[in-house]
Amino acid sequence: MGIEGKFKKNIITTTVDYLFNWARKSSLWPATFGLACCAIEMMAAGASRWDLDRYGVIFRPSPRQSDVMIVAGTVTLKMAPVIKRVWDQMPDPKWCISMGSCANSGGPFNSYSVLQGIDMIIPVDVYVPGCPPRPEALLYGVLRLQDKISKMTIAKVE
Amino acid sequence: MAEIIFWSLSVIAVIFAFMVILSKSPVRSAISLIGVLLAFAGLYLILDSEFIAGIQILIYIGGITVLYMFVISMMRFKKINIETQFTKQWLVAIVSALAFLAEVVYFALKGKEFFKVGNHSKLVTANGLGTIENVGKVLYGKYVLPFEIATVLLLAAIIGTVLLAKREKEKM
Amino acid sequence: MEFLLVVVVKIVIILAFISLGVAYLTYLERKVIGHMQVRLGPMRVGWHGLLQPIADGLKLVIKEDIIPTQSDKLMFILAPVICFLHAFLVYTFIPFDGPKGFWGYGGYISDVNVGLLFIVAIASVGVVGIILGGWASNSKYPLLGSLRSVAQLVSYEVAMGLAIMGPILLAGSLSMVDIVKAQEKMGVWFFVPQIVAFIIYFICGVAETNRAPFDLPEAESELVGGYHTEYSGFRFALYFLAEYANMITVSAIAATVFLGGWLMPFPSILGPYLSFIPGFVWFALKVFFFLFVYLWIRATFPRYRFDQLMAIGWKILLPLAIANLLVTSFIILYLKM
Amino acid sequence: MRMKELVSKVLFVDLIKGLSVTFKSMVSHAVTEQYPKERSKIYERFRGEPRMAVDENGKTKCIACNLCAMNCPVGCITVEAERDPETKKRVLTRYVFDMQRCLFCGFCEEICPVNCIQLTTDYEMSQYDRKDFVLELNELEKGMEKIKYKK
Repeated sequence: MGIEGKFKKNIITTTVDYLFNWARKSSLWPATFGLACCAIEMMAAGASRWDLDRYGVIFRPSPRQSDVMIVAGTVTLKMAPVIKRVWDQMPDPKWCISMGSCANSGGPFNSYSVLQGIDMIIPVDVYVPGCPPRPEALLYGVLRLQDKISKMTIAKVE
Repeated sequence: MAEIIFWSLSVIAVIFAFMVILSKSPVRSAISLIGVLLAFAGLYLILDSEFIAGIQILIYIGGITVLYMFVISMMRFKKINIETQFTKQWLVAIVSALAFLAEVVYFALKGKEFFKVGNHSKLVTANGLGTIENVGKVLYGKYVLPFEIATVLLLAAIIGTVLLAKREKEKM
Repeated sequence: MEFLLVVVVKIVIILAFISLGVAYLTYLERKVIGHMQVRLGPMRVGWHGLLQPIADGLKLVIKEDIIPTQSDKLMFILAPVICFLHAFLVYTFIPFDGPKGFWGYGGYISDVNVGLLFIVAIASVGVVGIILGGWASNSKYPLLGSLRSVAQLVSYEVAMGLAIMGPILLAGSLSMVDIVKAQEKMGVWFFVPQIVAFIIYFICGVAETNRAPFDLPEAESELVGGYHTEYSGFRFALYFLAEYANMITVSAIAATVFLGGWLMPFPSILGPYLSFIPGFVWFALKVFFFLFVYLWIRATFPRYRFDQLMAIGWKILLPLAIANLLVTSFIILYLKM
Repeated sequence: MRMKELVSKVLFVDLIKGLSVTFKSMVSHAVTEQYPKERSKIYERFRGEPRMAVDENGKTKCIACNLCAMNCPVGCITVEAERDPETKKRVLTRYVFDMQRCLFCGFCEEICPVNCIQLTTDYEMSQYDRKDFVLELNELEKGMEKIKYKK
């Protein structure tokens, strides 16, 4: 927006913060990055029983229109540049959820071909452990992310 | 009031027409062409010919220009630009453009004798030249022969296209 | 002076109403499709997710606005505006209520004697925005999406235009108000004598607005997002709003031309009891019905293949529309003789 | 037969069948669980967050036998112990459970001779930082810090 960090904290910035953060956390559109078995649990979270749409989370096909990237599954070194590119294509402000042990740290694949945690290439906001995590665990991760978003501010940070 | 609108629309049409020829990107030319056609549609509206204006927008913009853009987006222009450097088409273009200019100037000066504008202007003020009724009467009454000839021409074009498209299939 | 004021007030009211309607149409879509998939849809933003479209809109506006480096920047900026403008311009000619509606001020912004033609013409210019957006992005998926979109729109526009010829012949006018008045005079809505045209029109309308099962230009599973793949933030919102506004337009034309616009159903039976309901409520109910059918179809049927799409358009709908036109005109000629 | 097909096509029989199915499911009750408000039953054998059990004095049950660390397929458990010179028993000095790589396979739980390490049915483990997943003994005994969402 170009106005971040220009003003000190006052009544206007807090109101604007509240409004903006409410909008941002209420419509988190994820760019899916389902890579392995975790993707199945992510789909289950989007399907009828858990229904991510209740939170206003709907999956968008294009990274240009999404706010949060859910990396679900083992990231091989061959896939890493693709993730980086999709992340770079997303418009700010953007967040990342790392889902499952493999995305968090490489999981059991401590080998030559697997990236040891996606925080080596992109900044991660919420880590959801599990192998794979239950759909509820992902929902808990989304709630944690919403908490994190509601602490954002456009005011100058001292 | 009508005169102001007429002149402003004409100026817009001319400006857009220049942009059609002068812009380097062909898609921008096509967009400028849409501007020209929209200005013409506005001119038809001043003449109380809503039907013609609507048809102008529907056929020329919604149909023809969109198809132009359809074709343009499928072409590779870098290659075509390189190829055109070695042809001598500009010679033919200049000659034909000069001939066309001469024609336009001739008819602009002497046109009144050929077309007898006086009769038509009465029709315009009376009940609108371009209402559906008048267009229908003129098209299927006075000018039915040219209309049918144009139809046959278009039919021939369609059949030719089908033939061209079908021949490739038979080879396979 | 008063005339000008009335027109301006009407434009503001209709524009505000349509914008809100478009925003809440997205909410309706998520709710209806959610319930059809035995889910709940938005629940947590406001009461039963009622603030969801507002949050979505605000978020899209404050999002970063990306213009790809390799794109044609002017055209990239222009394309969604063209799309959006033509989607909303159409509402000038749609009668929301009769000439006595809106408390005597007339339920429409303008009644042109070729209103229906103008609606179709303006709606067809909106395609330019789609193909321009696809081309200006300078990316392969948007280009493929826009090419598909144009091929689809051009082929279905023909059948659509021929389908609405039938009611025009019956009414003897291209004015939207006159068409509704003709239905009032005839005592029967045009979807009864023109059932074939009605079905063809609605199928073509679904295809024209790029909705499922004809949503090939935006097919998520193969083309990412179709022509708006490269658009982010509020430019994407413009495309999005234009698509939903087009849905409302198609529904509004269907309601006016085939379902009697602002007229009340069964006036001889219900007339004495329900005459206090203003005409625009009936109109809104009819439009809502069509919008619901749109969403219902989307939740039910899978996408067509491209050759199937073309075959339906050219081999089934177009001949049927021409046959319907011929039969209608012969019957009218016979009755007049 | 062909006539029958044609009639059903003209009358949109298949179309109406499909539409009626979706309409029926629209008016039927949704199966969605509203997660933070209502939680589905988690079965006992679900393997979630690790815990270390304590005895009645509040001391750890762990006897530092190192079997869990040896049995872990990804090596996420570290056990450090030293021998008590008086009782000649191994005493636990440090127990680290690095949950980043954990597979939640339950091998540690199965092998433990004193039922000390257990995988509970708790699944809410998301954190903002990877370091929070490295759990020391006291964290393992009282559980990870977490927010309980109510609505």
